[in-house]
Amino acid sequence: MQRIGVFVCWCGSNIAATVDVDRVVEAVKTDPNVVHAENYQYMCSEAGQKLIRDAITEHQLTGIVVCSCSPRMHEQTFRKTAEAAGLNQYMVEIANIREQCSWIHKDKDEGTEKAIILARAAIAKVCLNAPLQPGQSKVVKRALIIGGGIAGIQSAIDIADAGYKVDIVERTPTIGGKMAQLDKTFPTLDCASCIVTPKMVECAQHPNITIYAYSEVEEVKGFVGNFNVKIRKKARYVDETKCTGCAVCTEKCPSRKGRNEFNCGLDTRGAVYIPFAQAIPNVATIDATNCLHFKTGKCGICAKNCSANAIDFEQKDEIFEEQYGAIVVATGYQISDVTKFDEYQYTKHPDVVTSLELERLMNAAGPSKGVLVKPSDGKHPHDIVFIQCVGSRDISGRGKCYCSKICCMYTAKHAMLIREKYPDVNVHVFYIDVRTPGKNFDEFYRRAVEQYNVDYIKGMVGKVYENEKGGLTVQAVDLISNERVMLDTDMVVLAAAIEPSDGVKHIASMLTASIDTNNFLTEAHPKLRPVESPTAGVFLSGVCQGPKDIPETVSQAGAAAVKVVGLLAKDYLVTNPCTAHTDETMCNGCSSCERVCPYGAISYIDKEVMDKGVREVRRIAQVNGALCQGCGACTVACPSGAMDLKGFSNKQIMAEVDAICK
Amino acid sequence: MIYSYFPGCTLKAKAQDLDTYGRKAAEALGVTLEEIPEWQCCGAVYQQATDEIATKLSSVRALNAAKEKGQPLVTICSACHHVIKRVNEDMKENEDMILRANNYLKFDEPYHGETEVIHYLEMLRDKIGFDKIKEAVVNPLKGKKIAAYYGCLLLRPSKVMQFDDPENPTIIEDFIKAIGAEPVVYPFRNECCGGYQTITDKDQSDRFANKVIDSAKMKGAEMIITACPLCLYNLKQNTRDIPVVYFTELLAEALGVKEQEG
Amino acid sequence: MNNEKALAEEVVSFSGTNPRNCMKCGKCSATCPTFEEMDLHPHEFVSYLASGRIEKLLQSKTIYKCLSCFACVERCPRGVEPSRLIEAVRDSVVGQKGADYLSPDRIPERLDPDLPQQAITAAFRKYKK
Amino acid sequence: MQVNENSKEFKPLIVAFCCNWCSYAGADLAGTSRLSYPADVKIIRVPCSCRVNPMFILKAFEKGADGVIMCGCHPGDCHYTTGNYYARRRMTLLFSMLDYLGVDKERVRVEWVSAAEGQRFAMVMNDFAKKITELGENVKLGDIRCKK
Repeated sequence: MQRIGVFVCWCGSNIAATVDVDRVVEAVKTDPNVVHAENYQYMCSEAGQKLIRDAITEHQLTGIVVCSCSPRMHEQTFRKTAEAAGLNQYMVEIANIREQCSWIHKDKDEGTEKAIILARAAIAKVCLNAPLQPGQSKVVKRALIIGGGIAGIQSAIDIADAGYKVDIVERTPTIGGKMAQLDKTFPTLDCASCIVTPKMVECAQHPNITIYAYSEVEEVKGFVGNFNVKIRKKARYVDETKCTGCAVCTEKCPSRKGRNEFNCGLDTRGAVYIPFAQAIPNVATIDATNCLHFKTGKCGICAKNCSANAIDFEQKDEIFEEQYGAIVVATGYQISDVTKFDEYQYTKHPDVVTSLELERLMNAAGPSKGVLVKPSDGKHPHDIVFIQCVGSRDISGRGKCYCSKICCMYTAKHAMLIREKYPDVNVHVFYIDVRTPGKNFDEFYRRAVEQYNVDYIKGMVGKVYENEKGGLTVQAVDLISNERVMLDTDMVVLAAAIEPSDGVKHIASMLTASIDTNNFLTEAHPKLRPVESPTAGVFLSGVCQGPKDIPETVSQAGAAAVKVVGLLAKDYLVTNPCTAHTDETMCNGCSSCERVCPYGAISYIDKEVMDKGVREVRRIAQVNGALCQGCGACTVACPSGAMDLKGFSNKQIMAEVDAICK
Repeated sequence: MIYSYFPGCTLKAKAQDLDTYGRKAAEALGVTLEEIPEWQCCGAVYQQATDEIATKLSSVRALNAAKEKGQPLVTICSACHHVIKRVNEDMKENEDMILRANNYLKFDEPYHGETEVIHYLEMLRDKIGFDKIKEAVVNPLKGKKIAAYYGCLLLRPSKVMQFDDPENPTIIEDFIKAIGAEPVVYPFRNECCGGYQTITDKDQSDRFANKVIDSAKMKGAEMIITACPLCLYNLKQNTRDIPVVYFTELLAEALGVKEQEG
Repeated sequence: MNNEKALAEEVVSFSGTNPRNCMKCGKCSATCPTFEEMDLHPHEFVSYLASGRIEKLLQSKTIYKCLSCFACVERCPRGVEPSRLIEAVRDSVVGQKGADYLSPDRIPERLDPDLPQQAITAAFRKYKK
Repeated sequence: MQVNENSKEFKPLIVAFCCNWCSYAGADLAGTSRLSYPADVKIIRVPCSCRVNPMFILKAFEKGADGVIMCGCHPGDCHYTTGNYYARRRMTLLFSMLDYLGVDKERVRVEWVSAAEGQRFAMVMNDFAKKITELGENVKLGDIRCKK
């Protein structure tokens, strides 16, 4: 038999005006489990709490019910009160007789009766409560960053500066990401390389940062504070510790057919290559699909020319394991497929390029050494057309439903840079809306129009086609004048939508982190927890969470780092004790619970159980208390009734139903 | 292989070439085209309004006839193909249409879009295979630069037609390669020739046709082929110096059956 | 005014498409091969109908200029399918008694011996009750 | 179904399962905004709508409830990401069995109410209570094992 105390709060007149608190006290006293009941003006006040503490000691209460405001308001308060009097804090239940009773009812009889029923339901529940202890789990003081673009770099540096070890796993041969490919950045027009390469160097030299480039995350197990991650270090066929980055091999390599990814495929590279001069780590990589040695067994010119003896054709992929307390996803973006929009002739005409390709064409380290030329004939263009929103804001199924956010600004940047460097080139921009929210952003765009005479035309382009002169004709409508526009031009630049990198879906499922229909990772709360994934211990940095520009990415990367540091600063994590648990004698190991668990908290073990005098080994579900968030999905999925939820057990809820329906 | 065949009114009258060469070539490739008995005109235009039903019934009849034989339904005329394919889609998806059409037509068994509708070109690509055709060619049209003219009806709306990439189709180009000639890709191959305006505004359709022809010529085409009688008519009206023919005629020629008695 | 709105709504409803999905990018007009022949353009059709106006559209010669080539349907980023709207307006005009755009007695003078049947059938389907 | 003769005075018994994160907070907001709904509605707090076992609902009917409503976060907004989707599927199954059990389908309802929708919460409860009042007293679901 439990010894329950009931405390009815007046909340001044908030409750007492509609609920006869004396009657409630008298009514609950008839319950055989209730040994004490009283009411007071303000239970949450210090005096009220003292009342509760004293009653717990005096009547040796095993549980208390407070009839007051919403548990969302003061449950914590009264739990602490109980704890202070030596009662387990989970032996407290709240009957919400303010928000869900006195405030919405006018009739005092009606209100009082409902309050009594709500109190009885709470009493019925608390009688079945069990003392619970919040658990503890250890925190490994090391963070993993997936992705080595500007987002990953910034998060890594911030975490490392706070004194924690950080590993960056990057799938390409170098860190730096998309930012390293850019020419200039808006709205200040400073050189992208000049600001990102020093950060890359800082990463490489930081004592707390380890870079695993040309590597991929293979498997993630464990949970917040203690992730166990398998990382695959792909074979470069070059010994990283020996390679000095002298690049002699890259010049001597006779195979020149490799697609130069760094230049968006605008030119080719050798089979052994360093993506760009400032690559980190600055070592060569052999791409086996183009390498003559791997194709024919002959060649080996690179090995002959390597004075450091770093070429190793026998190298194999290497898989190793590491423990982490927190994981930051910074997988970034890629340009979406523009070949689906072939009314713009991207696949048919070399002078139709994407904006990222234009970035390379304008970059001093790019295929044309920074001289803007037409890819078709290497000649100077005299007229350039930009088309915005290619594949963005598209619900037809061909593109992305969202606004890619950065295109308006980089298009204005391109237009301005071209007009600045080549005043003889006419630049037209076809836009639907110009979206420039951001510090100095609209001013920047207006400068392109007002100072640089960039011709902005409202209206999406309908078709681009090759004309008799070998150039391109752009067919559109100027929606302001409502007239047909037929423009002969030399180049067309498509501001293609951006989308999350293609590997992100796989990474998200390994992390059990949720993604939305566009493959962007979901944040725990869109406003209040924007850099956390709903999965504890997983944090989001950069475009993997949604389209954003460099300043925003860097701020978010910093924010994610702070959250990581906050986690790693703890030695132990306190875990919510209201978690699911299995009755071993009833579980039949069917895996129904595992399939519905959004947190991967359920695993299976073979365990010897004693059931009705028989000892046997069974497959049994096991809940990891550190991962379980207590939603209860598994409890209903369980066909044998073995799974239950502490704090909201089947019996407790049934008891509440009983009490209400009495 | 035996397929049900819907020739359509134009192929029986003004576009007999398209039909006869198509049949001859099919025979040569081991395909029998069985004309649907008592077929009726498809109406030439797919009516998009949601309450439209009367104009679609003849297509449903043809579709059901093919279903009863358990054969795919082959079309050649691009207008017929467009109409029948879209009506078939309606008969799969549009509950209201399914109910009303079946109530009216009272087949032994209600029709629910079961028939597979394929264009003759799709039959060549998917059922026979361009590789097989290449092997069957006896008179390869070597070195001939041929421009494919798709027009609008075969490709759009691509969600329903599922014919090829609507902006960058390759099926007729692959066909041209299979018969040994050289395809010419040009920008206006999937733009409208304006054929429907030929009765009401001939100037306009002439202008559009010239755009298509000039675009093909610019890329060096010596010949234009098409699957649409109306496109053929319209293009032919506007050019003297470049031949415009049906694709079936070239196929029959390449297979060496053109001059055979039908 | 109210009648106009009701008619516009009715026409939109049997067009089977929703002009309110439009984001006013103008790609339908940009891609339309007949743009120059039209007095009101595809994007205007969408805009007018989205705001419940139809009077001007009923008078427009655009409804007889649309080729039903479906370029706007294919390329609209919002799935609005303007050609459906134009067709729906045309249907509501030629559906009126005596409003045929094409009458059989005007045909012979235009008849060319090579003209395919489908052109005639199509013209009647489109322009006559 | 029994038609209660004193339907004017009939006070239905309604059990509402509300998820802690959205609907329970929505109910609190209805309270804070003083939006009234009948006192016949009694709320049971659960962590998530997916914690509601259809058995709980049947239990309520067995014990004499006239209507049971389950409220959760809007689809896509679940605090636990997918909980309300599970709940929705389970409830679909339950609905398919209600006829068989002899419970009028209209006595069970599923609604999505967010933490910001106090007004909606009150509206939903008023509407449901009205419906149940119209339907009158429920036939008590008997436990077959107790019958001799």
